[in-house]
Amino acid sequence: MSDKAKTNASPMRAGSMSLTLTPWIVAALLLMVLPFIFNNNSSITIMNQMWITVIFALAYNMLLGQGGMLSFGHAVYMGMGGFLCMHVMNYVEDFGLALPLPLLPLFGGLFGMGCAMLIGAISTSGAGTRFAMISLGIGELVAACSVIIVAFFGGEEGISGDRTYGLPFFGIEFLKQIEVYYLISFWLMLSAALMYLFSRTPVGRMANAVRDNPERAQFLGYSSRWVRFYSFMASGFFCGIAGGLFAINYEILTEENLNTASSGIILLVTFLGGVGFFFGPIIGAIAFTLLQTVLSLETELWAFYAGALFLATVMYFPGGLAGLIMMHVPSYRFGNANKLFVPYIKTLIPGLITVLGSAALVEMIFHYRHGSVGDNEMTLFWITFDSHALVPWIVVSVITGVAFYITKTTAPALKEAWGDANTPPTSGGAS
Amino acid sequence: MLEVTDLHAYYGKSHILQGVNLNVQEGEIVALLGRNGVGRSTTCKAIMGEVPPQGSVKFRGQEIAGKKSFEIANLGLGYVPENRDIFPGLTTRQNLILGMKPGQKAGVGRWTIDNMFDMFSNLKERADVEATVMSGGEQQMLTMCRTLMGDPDFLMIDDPTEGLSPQMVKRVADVLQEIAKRGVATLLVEQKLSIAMDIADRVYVMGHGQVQFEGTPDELRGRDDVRKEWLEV
Amino acid sequence: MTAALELSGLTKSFGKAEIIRGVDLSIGKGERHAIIGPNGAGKSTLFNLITGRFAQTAGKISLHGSDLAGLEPYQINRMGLSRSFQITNIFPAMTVFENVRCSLLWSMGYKYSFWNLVASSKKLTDGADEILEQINLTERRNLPAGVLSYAEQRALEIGITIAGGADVIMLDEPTAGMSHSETDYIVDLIRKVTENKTLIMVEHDMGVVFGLADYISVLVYGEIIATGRPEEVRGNPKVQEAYLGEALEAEH
Amino acid sequence: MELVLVNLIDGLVTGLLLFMLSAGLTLIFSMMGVLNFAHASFYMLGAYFAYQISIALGFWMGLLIAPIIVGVLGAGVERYGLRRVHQYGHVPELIFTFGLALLIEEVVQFLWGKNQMAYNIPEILNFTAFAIAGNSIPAYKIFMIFISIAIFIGLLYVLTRTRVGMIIQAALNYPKTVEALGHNVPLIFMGVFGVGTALAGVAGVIAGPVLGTFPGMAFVLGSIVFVTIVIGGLGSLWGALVASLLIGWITTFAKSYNIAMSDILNGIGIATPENLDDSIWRDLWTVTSPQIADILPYILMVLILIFRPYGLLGNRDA
Amino acid sequence: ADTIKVAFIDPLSGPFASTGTNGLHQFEFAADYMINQNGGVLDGDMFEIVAFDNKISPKESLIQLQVAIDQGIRFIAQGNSSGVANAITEAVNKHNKRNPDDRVLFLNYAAVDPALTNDKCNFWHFRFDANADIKMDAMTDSIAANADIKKVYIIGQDYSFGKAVSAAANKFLSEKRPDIEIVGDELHPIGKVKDFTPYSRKIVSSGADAVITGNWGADMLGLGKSVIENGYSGPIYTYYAAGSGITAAFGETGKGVIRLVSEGQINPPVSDAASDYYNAYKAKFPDGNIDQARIANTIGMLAQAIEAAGTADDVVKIAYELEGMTYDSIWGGQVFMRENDHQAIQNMHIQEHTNEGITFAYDGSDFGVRSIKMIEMASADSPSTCDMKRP
Ligand SMILES: Nc1ncnc2c1ncn2[C@@H]1O[C@H](COP(=O)(O)OP(=O)(O)OP(=O)(O)O)[C@@H](O)[C@H]1O
Ligand SMILES: Nc1ncnc2c1ncn2[C@@H]1O[C@H](COP(=O)(O)OP(=O)(O)OP(=O)(O)O)[C@@H](O)[C@H]1O
Ligand SMILES: [Mg+2]
Ligand SMILES: [Mg+2]
Repeated sequence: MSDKAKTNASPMRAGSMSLTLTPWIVAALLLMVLPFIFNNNSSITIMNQMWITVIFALAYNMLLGQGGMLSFGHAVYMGMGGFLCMHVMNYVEDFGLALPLPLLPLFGGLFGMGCAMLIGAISTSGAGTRFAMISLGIGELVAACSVIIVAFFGGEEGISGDRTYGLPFFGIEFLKQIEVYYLISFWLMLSAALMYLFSRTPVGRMANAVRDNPERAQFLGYSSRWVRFYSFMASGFFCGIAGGLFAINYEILTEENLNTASSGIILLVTFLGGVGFFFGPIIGAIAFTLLQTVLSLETELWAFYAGALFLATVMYFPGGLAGLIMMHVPSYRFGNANKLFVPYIKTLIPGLITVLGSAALVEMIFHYRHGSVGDNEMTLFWITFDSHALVPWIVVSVITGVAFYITKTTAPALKEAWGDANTPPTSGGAS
Repeated sequence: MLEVTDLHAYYGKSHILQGVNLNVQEGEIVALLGRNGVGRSTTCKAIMGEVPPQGSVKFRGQEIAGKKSFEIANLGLGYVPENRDIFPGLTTRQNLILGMKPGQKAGVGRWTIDNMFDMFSNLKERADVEATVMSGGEQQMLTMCRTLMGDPDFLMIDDPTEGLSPQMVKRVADVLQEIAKRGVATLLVEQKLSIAMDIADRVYVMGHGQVQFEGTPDELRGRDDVRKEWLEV
Repeated sequence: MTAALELSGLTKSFGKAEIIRGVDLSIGKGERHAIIGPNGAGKSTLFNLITGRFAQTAGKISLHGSDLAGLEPYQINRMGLSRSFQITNIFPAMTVFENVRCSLLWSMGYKYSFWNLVASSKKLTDGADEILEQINLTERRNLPAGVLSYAEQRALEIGITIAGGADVIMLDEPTAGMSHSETDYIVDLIRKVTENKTLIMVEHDMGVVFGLADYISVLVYGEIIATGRPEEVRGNPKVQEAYLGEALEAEH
Repeated sequence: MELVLVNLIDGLVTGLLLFMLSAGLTLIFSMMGVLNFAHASFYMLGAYFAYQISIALGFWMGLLIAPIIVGVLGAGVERYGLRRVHQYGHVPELIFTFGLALLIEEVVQFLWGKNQMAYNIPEILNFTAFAIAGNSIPAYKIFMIFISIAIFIGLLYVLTRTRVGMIIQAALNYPKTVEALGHNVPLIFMGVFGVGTALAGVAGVIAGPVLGTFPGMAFVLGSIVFVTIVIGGLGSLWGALVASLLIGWITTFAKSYNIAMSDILNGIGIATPENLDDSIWRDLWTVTSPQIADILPYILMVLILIFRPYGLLGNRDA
Repeated sequence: ADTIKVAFIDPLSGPFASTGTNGLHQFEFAADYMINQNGGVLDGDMFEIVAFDNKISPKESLIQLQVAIDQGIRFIAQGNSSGVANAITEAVNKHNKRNPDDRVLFLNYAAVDPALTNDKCNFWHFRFDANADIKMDAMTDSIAANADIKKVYIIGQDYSFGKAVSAAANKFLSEKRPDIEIVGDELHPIGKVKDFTPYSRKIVSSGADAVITGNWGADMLGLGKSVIENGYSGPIYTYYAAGSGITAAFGETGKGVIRLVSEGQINPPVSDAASDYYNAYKAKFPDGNIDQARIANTIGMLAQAIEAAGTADDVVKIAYELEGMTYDSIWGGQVFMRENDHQAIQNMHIQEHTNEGITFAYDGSDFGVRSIKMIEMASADSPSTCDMKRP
């Protein structure tokens, strides 16, 4: 039967032993050389932000993707870890405690885990709406406390410190961004590896089982509640680490680290990357940081594009960006990936032009409507023109229209090529 | 009444139905047999439009392949799914009421709620209990009754006797014959060969996603080769 | 010798409806015991009471001599009792292989550990593959369990239940939805894996019941009206009337 | 005493306004089983459309037309967006509404700019209906009360006298099966979503003049609507009403009477620490009820979820 | 000639975008109108305002700050949210300490938390707005002068600024008019209150003759409208109740009730130069308002300091020039940058929300603010706890 052929042709065994090290080594190398490629301070600052978000998102996905628990208040654990680290940092400064800075995130992790234990004790008895709403409620409460309880949270100004007072670590005082970068990278590799391994342990596996069918898991000797609780704790721990790194990187923590907007964003980030794959949140964090930080340098409308991107992602790639990538694995495995190359170029380039053209139109409308009087000049894609003249409008519209038309006409060919590439080479037609 | 020609259906890339041909005449009980996983349920789903069908499905001469399932249902096809799909949060009675077509008035048609309760007294006892807590067998009865409430002219039943006690199996067999008597044609997917052979006018045996045998129950009894090849392990 | 499972004076009411009305039953070690009865008699409810899914209204349940009152299903499972469900209850998004592997974890002593890697345990992998072999699902190994056909899911359900190696196994209509030939196969399988174990089974297929059971209890309206060897029960006129009827002849 | 009466009325108005939003949401929630984060955005759209219409045609036409436009938009969103996402599961749906909320806010800013809109109470309702001990009760508030009650009755009728409620609930779990019984599930979903969003639109039209019409108005409303329906019990209209009123009154009374934490703590026998200013508990001791009034619903929700997981009048977990 | 870039780090998206965008326009206009159209500074160096969207997030602000520094920008302007200002001033201080080669100056044009020029002051931070205490000083002067006011109600947002306003009001009132009874003093959650009615009830029933609030944005509008609607008719003294749509939204209801304290007199215009400035602005941004007069001062003072220092790169030199600078504001009067704490001292105005005598209205309505009282060089001798460390 045809589906037998399919099963046999796929040697990938879900959750199988092939703990291949290659991606990890590549990732480590990349982390090491990236600062040499993007070597100005702002790139490093942005990368620091990215890696912190990566840890946070991975930790979040331990709940969402692996445990099926939707949390609306996860910023709490990262924030709490961060605040504690900030206090420890200040303690180090004030009392000369001999603590090397690189160990600081550990405190954050433990504190994050402690908070998770406390709240998990009441919230993990269910996974559905109840869990989500308790997390929301707690999130709101903690966020509200952050402005009321000034002693710990420092009000809306937050608390700040200076990372350079810790014990020098092999002569490194963490004065420079690059030093912080390597510290963060180290923790990133360590946390990611640990989180990955966690998903392969008995608790990690049972987290999946409980996500799918909590009741049945009970009849296999596992208490769904405890399984959730352990996942929650582990997630809290890594969130706290991310918080600690945040404290080191920014040397300030504020109400923003706890509020529900941050909690919401991490959900979006994780989803954008793809909850179904371990590496999904990594891609999501990178993409979102670029969007938020780099795109917002280019346009005020960045949130508009972000919203549109989220809509497009859920509608067309519910597996997130990681899902999009993984879609190509079968054709690659069949050795058919090359069949896709030409159709992709034929469709995606005009597709890209369509998207950029539409964005250009949006920008032009925006400029036309909201630009100051007399300021008719605008610059898009390194071209400066008059947004009140007719010509640019016609040019952009025509380019966009034509590109759209080409995309539309070449799309069926791509679809066909796609089907073609995903047919196992051995299978003889329909049966 | 129902005429299926060269029906294909896929789940993703797996080609489950590979050209099924069958037909059901007015007032007839036709059984669809085959091994587990051979695609009998998929055939029903494809007819009902729940799985996209390729090929032709004609109901009273009208092409219904490609129609939405509620449109098909409103033409007079009834479908009793194998998974029961009892609606949680609703009582037995509410589940039955949902079986009625939009705009259908209570008491119009061949069946009333009371008929159902008469046929299956268990349901009557549990009329106002949330239906999902009922026993497996009771749920099975409810699923069938729910579809009957819509007063279909043609009924597809997927494994109606599953989980029923021997006595109830007998009862269901009687009900099926009663249904036929009231002029409803039936396509019956059934595991229990004996029942199917007893009440069916004709049988189809499926294998490899196609119909491999067609004939009366008696003909099938006489064909050991068919039974061996397509019905036993 | 203490019985494997002992029920005394067990009752269960949902609101006003009394579903189980005082059941006394003792099932010996190594016995294969079938519970039969009309639909809605309370067989699944009885299972649910024993496995801790519901709390009993009154009465006592003891497993190997220890009282199960107030224990959660997972605690009962750890004491060596495993069950299957009448309405398929598997992990639909996980692969068939993982379904089985998860059911091996606790019994192989992995508990809530986060320092073991499941993949590096040959014992687990081989154990799971062996079960798959037994339930004929090796070919489906890497498919998500949710896409299996109904009967395949039923087989998986049984696989998950027996995988843990519990010594009391409870099966709720294991062959429902299976065709004759598959049923025969499953009966053989059940017989094989319950060698020297206690089996409690609900089943409407009399062929299966009489083929497998050492003892049969008949539950009608929440009461056990007869218990005994198959031939005794078959001959019992009360049972004939309440349950078997002429159906028996029809089956055979 | 008079003040209590005034507070009761104020709380009722706040509660009913909340109800208008949560009624639509609870309808949608029971259908999708998922939080519609864009609900407040439709509320905002209602206010903006009504503002725009009121400039040309006056407040009453705004009240009539704006909700219809919002409802049609909502139905469109269901038809061309949500319906597609629905098949992927709850989380994608939720993200969809999240993204939609972002987008709507941006579009509103794009069209109307970032400032407050001068959307005001219509002249004929801009008078004091009556006064209690010097506290005036504006006529507009009375008007709000009547509208909310009318909505409640209308919805109650639809949900209890028709099969729509049952179909929605059944289709939440087994849409295919419900369809196979002959019900046009997609149409019903679209209709319900449209009606739900239109209700949010009505709330926007009515609340815009009192609570302000600005791009952040959806955000300010935040998650309180979800909290309401969770407290009330998912999918329960009565629950939504009870919870809305409860929240309305709790917050109003907490704001009106300065209950200090120190009084409560002293009351239960804990003495104020000697040097409060140095104590790390200082901030806790000095908390007063108006400070925390708006987070009380969250506390209430967490408590309710712990002790009554399905909310006050709910009977299931969506 | 070079360009001298000023990084404008403020919210351009999200709920506070309106204030941020309006501020940006005023900066761009001031740089263009006052500097670039007059030939720039030094030998024709032009000003350029580079906008960075910080989404009112301290974290984002710090990232954008780093990006700005990397682009070689030496002047950082920010104003919305004292929390952000606090993060930036600390980050700038650390950055300048750790990277002596590319130091930057922080031009705070609107964050009014007194701490920024007291305990948390540093050499790199300059505040061009009057801080909350100074404004309150001016405000209470006006209240104290009004013998009809016997009872005052203080209400504010529950965060540092709201608390600072309350503390200052209490302090100044008890000094200036011990007979005034403070009939209410409370805080409400910031940005969370949807309906202010219960607060208004308390205010009305307390019999207050005046209300003091530090509220801004939607909280200001919500509180103001609700208080008036529920029967209060006395004055509401406040800091931020003009522009960004608030003036239009208050409209007739707020007339004669809303009084705000700010620097810079818009109505009646002080001079032709001021009128020209405003008209030119209007021509460029027809929907815009000049509601932050200090922005012109900020640009003007920076330019003056650069000229005096003879360099646009050595920020230490420029900072020393700014310290103690006296500057003639286009809005009348002088601005003096105090040496000891980098707090600008300038004339304060009590302005009234009205449609009478308004030359320059706000928000496309016919309402605007008119100066009804001026306090010259307000709080010039106010103390500061600042312990400035100079390089
Ligand atoms: N949603 C699905 N996705 C992928 N494959 C499916 C899906 N549903 C069913 N299948 C496969 O299609 C085949 C036919 O399934 P179908 O349910 O029609 O079988 P059946 O003949 O009704 O068997 P049963 O007796 O088990 O009900 C099976 O091999 C099954 O694994
Ligand atoms: N929570 C409940 N509330 C009310 N009645 C219930 C509840 N749970 C079960 N029942 C009723 O108890 C009876 C026994 O149910 P049970 O599932 O034990 O039957 P069963 O013997 O397993 O039947 P079957 O052979 O059909 O599976 C049924 O009539 C059912 O409707
Ligand atoms: Mg089937
Ligand atoms: Mg049962």
